[in-house]
Amino acid sequence: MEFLIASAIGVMTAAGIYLVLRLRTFPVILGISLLTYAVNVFLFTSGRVVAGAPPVLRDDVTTYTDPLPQALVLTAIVISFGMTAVVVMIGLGAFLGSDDDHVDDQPDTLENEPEGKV
Amino acid sequence: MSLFFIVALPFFGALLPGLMNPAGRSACAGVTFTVTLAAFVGLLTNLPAIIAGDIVTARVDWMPALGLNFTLMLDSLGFFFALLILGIGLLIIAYARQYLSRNDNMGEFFTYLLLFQGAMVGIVLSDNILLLLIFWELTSLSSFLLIGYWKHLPEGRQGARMALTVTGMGGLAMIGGMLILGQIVGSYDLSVILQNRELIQADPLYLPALILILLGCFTKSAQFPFHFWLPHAMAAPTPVSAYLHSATMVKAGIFLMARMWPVLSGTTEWFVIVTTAGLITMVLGAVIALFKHDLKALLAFSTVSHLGLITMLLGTGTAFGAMAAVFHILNHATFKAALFMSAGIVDHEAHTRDIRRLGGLRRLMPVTFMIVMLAALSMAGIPLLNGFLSKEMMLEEAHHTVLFGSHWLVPVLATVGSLFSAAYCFRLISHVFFGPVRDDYPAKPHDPPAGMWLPPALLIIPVVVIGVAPFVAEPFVKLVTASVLGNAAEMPSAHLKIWHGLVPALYMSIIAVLGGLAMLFVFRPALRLWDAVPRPEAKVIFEAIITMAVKLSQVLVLPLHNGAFTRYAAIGTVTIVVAGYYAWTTGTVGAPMHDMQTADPVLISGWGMLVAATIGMVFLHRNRFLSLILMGIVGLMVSIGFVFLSAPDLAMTQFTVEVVTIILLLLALNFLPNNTPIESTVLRRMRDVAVAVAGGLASFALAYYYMLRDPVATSISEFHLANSYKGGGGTNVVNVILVDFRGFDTFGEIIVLSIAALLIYALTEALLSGPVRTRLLNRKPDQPQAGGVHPMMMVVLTRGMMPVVMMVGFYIFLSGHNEPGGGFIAGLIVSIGVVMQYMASGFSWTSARLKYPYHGVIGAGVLVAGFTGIGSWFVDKPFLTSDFTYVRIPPFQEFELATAALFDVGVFLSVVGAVMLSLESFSRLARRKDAVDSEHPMDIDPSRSDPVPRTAGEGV
Amino acid sequence: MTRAFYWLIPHPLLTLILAIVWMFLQNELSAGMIVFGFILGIIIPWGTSVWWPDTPKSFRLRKMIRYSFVVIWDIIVANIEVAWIVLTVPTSKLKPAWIIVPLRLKEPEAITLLAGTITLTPGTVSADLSDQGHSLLVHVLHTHDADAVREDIITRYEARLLEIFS
Amino acid sequence: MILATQFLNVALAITFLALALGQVMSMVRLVLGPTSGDRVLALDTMVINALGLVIVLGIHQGVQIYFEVALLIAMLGFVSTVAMARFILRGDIIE
Amino acid sequence: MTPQIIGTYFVCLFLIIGSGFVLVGAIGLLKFNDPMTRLHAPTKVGTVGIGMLLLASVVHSFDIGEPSTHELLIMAFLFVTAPISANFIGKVNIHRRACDTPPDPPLDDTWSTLSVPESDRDG
Amino acid sequence: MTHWLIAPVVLPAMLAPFIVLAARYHIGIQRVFSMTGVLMLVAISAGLAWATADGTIMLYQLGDWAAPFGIVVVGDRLSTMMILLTTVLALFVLIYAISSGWDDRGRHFHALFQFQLMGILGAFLTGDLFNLFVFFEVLLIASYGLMIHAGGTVRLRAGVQYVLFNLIGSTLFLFALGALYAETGTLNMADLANRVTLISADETVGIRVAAVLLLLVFAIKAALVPLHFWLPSSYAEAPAPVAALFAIMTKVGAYAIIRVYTLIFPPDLAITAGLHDTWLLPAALVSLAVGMVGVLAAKRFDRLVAFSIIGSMGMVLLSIALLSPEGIAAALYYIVHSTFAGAALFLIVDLVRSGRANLALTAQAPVAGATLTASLFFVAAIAMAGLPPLSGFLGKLLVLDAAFDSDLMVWIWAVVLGSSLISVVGFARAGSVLFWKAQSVAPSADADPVTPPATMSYVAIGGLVTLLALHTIFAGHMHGYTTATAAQLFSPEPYITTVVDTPGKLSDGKTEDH
Ligand code: NA
Ligand code: NA
Repeated sequence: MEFLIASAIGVMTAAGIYLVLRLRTFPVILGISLLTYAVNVFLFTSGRVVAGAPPVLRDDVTTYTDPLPQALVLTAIVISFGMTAVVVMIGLGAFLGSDDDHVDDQPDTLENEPEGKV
Repeated sequence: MSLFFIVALPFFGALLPGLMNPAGRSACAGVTFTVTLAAFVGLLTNLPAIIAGDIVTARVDWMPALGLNFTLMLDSLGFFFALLILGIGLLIIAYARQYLSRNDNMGEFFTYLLLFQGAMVGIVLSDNILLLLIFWELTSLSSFLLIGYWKHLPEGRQGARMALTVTGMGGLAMIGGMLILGQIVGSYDLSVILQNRELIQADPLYLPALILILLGCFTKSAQFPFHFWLPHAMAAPTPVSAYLHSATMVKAGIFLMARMWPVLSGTTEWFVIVTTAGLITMVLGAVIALFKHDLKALLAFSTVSHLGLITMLLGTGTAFGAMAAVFHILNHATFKAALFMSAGIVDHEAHTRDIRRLGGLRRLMPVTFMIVMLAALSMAGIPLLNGFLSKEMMLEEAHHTVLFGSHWLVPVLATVGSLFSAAYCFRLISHVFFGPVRDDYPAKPHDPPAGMWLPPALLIIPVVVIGVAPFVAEPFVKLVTASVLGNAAEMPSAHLKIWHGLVPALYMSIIAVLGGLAMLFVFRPALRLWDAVPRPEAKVIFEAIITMAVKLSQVLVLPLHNGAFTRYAAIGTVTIVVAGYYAWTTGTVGAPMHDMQTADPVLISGWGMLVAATIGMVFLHRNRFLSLILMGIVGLMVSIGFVFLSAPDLAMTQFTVEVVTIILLLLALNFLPNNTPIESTVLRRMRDVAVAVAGGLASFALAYYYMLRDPVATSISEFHLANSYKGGGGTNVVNVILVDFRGFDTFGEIIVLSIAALLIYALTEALLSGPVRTRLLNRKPDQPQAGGVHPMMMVVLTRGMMPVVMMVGFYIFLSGHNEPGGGFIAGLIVSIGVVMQYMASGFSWTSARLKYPYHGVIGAGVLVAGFTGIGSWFVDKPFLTSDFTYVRIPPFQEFELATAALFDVGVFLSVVGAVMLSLESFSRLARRKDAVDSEHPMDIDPSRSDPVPRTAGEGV
Repeated sequence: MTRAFYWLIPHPLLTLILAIVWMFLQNELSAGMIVFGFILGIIIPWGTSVWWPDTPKSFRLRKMIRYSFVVIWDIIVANIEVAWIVLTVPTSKLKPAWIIVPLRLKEPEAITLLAGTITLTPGTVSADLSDQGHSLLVHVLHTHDADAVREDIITRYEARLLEIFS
Repeated sequence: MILATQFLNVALAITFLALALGQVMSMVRLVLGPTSGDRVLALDTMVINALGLVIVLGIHQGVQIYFEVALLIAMLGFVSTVAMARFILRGDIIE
Repeated sequence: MTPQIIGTYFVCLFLIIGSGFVLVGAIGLLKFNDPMTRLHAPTKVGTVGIGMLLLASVVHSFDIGEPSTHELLIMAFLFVTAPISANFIGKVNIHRRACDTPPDPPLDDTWSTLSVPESDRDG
Repeated sequence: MTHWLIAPVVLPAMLAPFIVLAARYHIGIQRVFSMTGVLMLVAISAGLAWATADGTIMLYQLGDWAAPFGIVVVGDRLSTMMILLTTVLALFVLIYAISSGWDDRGRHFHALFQFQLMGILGAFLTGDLFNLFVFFEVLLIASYGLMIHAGGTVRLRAGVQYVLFNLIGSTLFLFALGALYAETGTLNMADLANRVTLISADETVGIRVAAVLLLLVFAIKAALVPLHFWLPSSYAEAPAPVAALFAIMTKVGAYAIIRVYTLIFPPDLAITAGLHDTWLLPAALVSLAVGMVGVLAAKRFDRLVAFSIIGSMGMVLLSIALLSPEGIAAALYYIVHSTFAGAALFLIVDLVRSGRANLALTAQAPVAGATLTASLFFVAAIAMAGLPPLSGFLGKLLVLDAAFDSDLMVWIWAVVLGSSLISVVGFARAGSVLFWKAQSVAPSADADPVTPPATMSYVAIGGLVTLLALHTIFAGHMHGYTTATAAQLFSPEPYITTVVDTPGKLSDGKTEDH
């Protein structure tokens, strides 16, 4: 089981990195999302990984999975959701202004770029 | 007067000229003069102590831990230099008042001048070498301002930058040297350092320290090979040249060599480096000076030459050499300042400084002529003038100096230097003042007002007096020399006198003068020869070096920082992986603590889906919509994985967040191109694959390693499990951690979400009020649109579901503390319920029915959460301390009332507000000009209209 | 009394449904839950009534319940049929068809209910509505007699719905 | 009882297998397409199958704790399907 | 044969029926070669399949002594939302011309999905 | 119980939503609230710095839970010094933002500004690593909002890169936290310090990787080469007051490195040996070089300043990497200096910008107020380039002095002094082109008359310059304080015992559970 989880993390990380290295904003954002999944699972596995032992207290149960990483991942999911929303919006704003969704600065835009336009 | 005042007066005085600017030019000059005079008088009040051989000190602690303190010391050497600085300063100020034109900002000029003056005085009075360094660099900075004073002249700007660069470089080197010195001795106080000659010279770091310090001195004093900046600094107004390059700035290097003489000199290294540099500079400067046509350039190179002379004298390391150096410093300051000011007068009157366009001024400007002649002859080394005396001493010293094992090298070169020196002096006199009066001067020259010629004239007095009666200066010179020598050498017995007898120096002197005269007669052929020989042009080389440095730095830095995010990310990833790999390989790998758990078939199939969808995303990412679907599957599988691994809360959060994220991305994709073109090369893609695989392997290895091991001590979550019910009142430990144990994290988290929404809103506003707006309003959909904007079935369903969704949301909220759920998930559920309305019934129809300002909801959420936290202050508990109690109201069962629930209400509200504000902002972008606001939630409603038979002609 | 009742509970049916949903959610049947469920069933419609500006005038609950049983039975029976088709009929032999159901129903809710029923009962999927809402487009998975299917829909479902919403 | 439990385990295994196979087949359809409608449909099917997985997991582990998860998937799972379909139909999913 | 054991067998039965339907839904999705026919199988066979699993869950909960019926709520949601998904996917297929174009409606001009205002038609 | 320690977080956190809620259409009211809030923050921070100056460790247990089970906020010399620095900087930046009208060029400036402060102050105060992550995210997301304030395509493009790079950084942070938790089972810094000592020498890879990942996370924030690439364009394109405020953001990274590498992984800890000295020091030297070479290379004024920030961070990190009390003391002194100097320079960039067509380093006609601007630039440039007499020079001396015993001493000295020269040349070039050469350009006839900057703008910049001067004049006191701070960092026992041993809610049961 651990091998499967770890390899899933690895695959998601690799795919995430590959997409982050693409040239357009949209795949890069998807790549970041994949990285987020990967790291959330990683963070989750930093506690005890147990199937069928949710951390909800029951009278006759003594084994629980580690609740703390779950709380941390919850926070992380929420935060990365906010971040994703923001980067999508900023990327969209940049695209709407220039009709170009390259994530790298383009040489031609650098040349005659209007400085610090308000 | 306290030394502090002497140093501080120019600095504080520097504020005055600027303030006095409106009061007029004389007021500016007057206040500057007064300040300088005050400092000068203050200095003189210390004369009795100096004569008595005392050392005046003053000290204030500044950074005692570093050993940098405001420690001042006035001995005869410092007194001598301070006298030159302030005395000549007074004359320069008077001269400048006349020299500067009405277009020049006088307040600015005198401000800079006083800053410079203060820095110079600071150098010569410092008893702490770090403090000295500060003043040292301050002279570089203030001289930068002075040289560049005429900002509109490119030469001025260039000269200023050259001076700053070269002297600044030396200064930086000197920092290193001084710090080493201080580390060797254990103190940065000069008075301590000067006591430790043996310690310093025995230290292995002596040579580096020496070289670094000498770099500072040589650059400042324009010694070969750093001599080139000085002539270019002549672009400054003449008062500046006269001040900086005769008496002050260039002498700073000389001063420091003299100051450090007791501890640094006397070694072979010192001797070879300093003497050689001085000798070369002396000869080279003199030769170049002879062939310069610009009066100030000629004087500048002559200054270079004389500084070389002094340097050489200090380099010999003998007491006599030191005394000769001190004497020549004095003499050079007098005649050179006079010459500079006279050159300025000529320039001022004739409107040119080109020797070739001058001549015959003897009759037109008799007073100036007299001044120049006396000063120049002194410089040439003609007897009965002070220059002769020190030059004799130099030749005498040269005669005894053995360099590189050669007995004749130094004497011959010294004579050659003197010869050329005499030659340019003679050329100066004859080519400018003798010969016929011309009729093509740019302006008709005549003697200037007394205000202008008086200052140089005053300087001629010591030139002549010392020249005739050297014994007048002897006590003073010996007093200063004693300071230079310190404990390192005995005071030489020799006296200052005109006639020493028929010594070799006399012959050398005669050869020099006669040879100089001869040079004047063969000047034209020599000039042709000089012009024919190719020489490196310092300015060109310097500019080339700077340009090259700039180009090089641009080549090094700019392509790397060209905004290529993907490269940044690749470099970052590789760095992280490599650093992690290094940490791994340099550590020891612990053995696994558990066996692997068996993999359930469910897990395997889920894993397969996840991996397939992930890899699918990579291969199909060019189809953006498809990759979004695949991302949905990845998210779904992760959720299911969380369910499998006993994390229902996570699964719910992941799932709902996924839904909202997909909606968000779809809203954005509406504007973006639907496909990503192939742009990167195969090679690049292979690089990316390599980077990605490395990163993937790394995260795999880490996850696998950690999962099979336990923490080094019991996890803190045991406490949470044990006390969740007892202390937090809930059985869902995850929720209790979120709202209680680590409620502070959650507080931050909702703030992140709120900021995200505010940001998205603000950006939408900015876009909709900017140039993008018109484009947005007029944009056409990039693909054909289907009919049916608000499909009836969807509308009916969402209407019907709304109350149920609300109820489920409420349920999830309430049960959160004990079962999976909570405010965050409830918030998302309610938001999705509302979004369903938006999607079904349209933006305007739905907005019209939602009266809640989402800003307010967000704000209220954060405030509710915050005030819940603050509430605990009133029972004297820390922020976010929870409390709960069980209540029983029939017919309800006993239920729990917890402050944590109130906190969760805050979470709920901010989530709803944030999600809705974000989505609303996104969808506002898509409002087109021709969009018709719908009155009804659905575009088909048969109950509103009767059927119209298709065949019937009478239409709607 | 009646006015007071309707003032307090403007949507009694919805209130009832919500109360039942609440009980299901809580997985518990107790006095407290019932009371609380009804309270929610009253409050939530207040807050969400802006979403349904024009609700159907009449609705016959008892007929609706009977209708539900019919549909559930049809779902079970027809599911087996479709499963059989999926498993046994080769793709090449499959005879899909479009059929058009002219609507006598007027209320959006009724039409939605009909369309949902058609989709849930196997073999048919409601795909679209005509642009004025007077015909329903249904896709049939496998039939040799499209008209029979249409007739079936009209008599078996639409007729009942007409009664429910009249 | 032991027999029944064994039966249950076998039945659960079969169910898991069926759900997993269902997922795989849906995934194949998703990748094959060919139309966007097919892909959205495949996603929708996978969401519903996932819901099944959650329920069966609950039976398997004998806990009620996954009810809320299943409820959410059932209630909101169709939202992304609808959103995607709307995207294909109109481009703009909120107009 | 206690009620419990009978219950357990029922659970098994429902599970197996359910998984059968789930499988059939997926097979239909994979097997048919026309988007509209593909739509049939999962939207309802799958639905019923999951319904059976839910039923199994209900019976099982009684079996293990923690009776619960809230699975019925899930079933309700599933049955209410499935037609909407199907409707939308059908619309997508019609809009994208992924299937045979349906015949025109008898009473109205055209189908809602195909009724595109002139201005939008060449978007 | 005193609640002052949490006030720097709670006050802006409550003020911001209040501004959003109540005053979002009234810029005047927003300004009043924002300014009042910042003034109160300055006062509170000063009070806290005063209270901890004698070495007191202040502890605040959020939710009354004892560390390590709950989150604690800790005030020691270092954290209170940093919050005081932040709030003072914020005050002048806010004055500038208001006087220049920047705050009114987009929505929600003041709310975002307060949130930004909350994030930074929280990051300095928290004693919990995951909570540090949360505050990092708060300060980052607020910074995104401020960075793209007022929009504009170029700014948005830069913003995308800034956000994306930081998202990678956040991901890395979570990896590091997961690794740390897996290895130690705790998140509290003091508790971590205790627990890492329990790790045996034959299974160190886990903690080593965690430590190095954490270091890299902070290195990204601190713009350490080669993780600095996000900085130049985002700082250059950000609105001036925002860029000025960002001067403190890189310091958050530096602070975190100091904190983590003195408290949790102190230099004498065997299991993490070789991580900081092998990596950090050379990288810091390269940063310094790259930054200062960038100053020479820059073709635009704003880029030049951005590069100087990278260089100054190189200086800070190099001093930190020495991981000696002297080095940390020097680094802290330099941090204060470079924060004010960098902020002043960015505000000056704005003054220059407002009168010119663009910020290219080419001669353009001088504008109103050029003389005063030029003077301020001269002073700020001197400070940044590390020339006497300002604190940059003293800081440089401190760093060089601290580096005397390092193995890489020659390298350090060579790079510090060499890069200093390069930056001097770069700043001189820029100043001479912008302010001197401009005087040889006649103003074009069709140019719009530019209104000179508001007096309060000059007051803001002048205030920062004055702070630099005070930092110089009272260098002895400041350095004394940073030395004391460093000393406290290098004997962390009081910190650890205060945090871990102070009981909280249900602490009596603690012993039973353990
Ligand atoms: Na698009
Ligand atoms: Na573990």
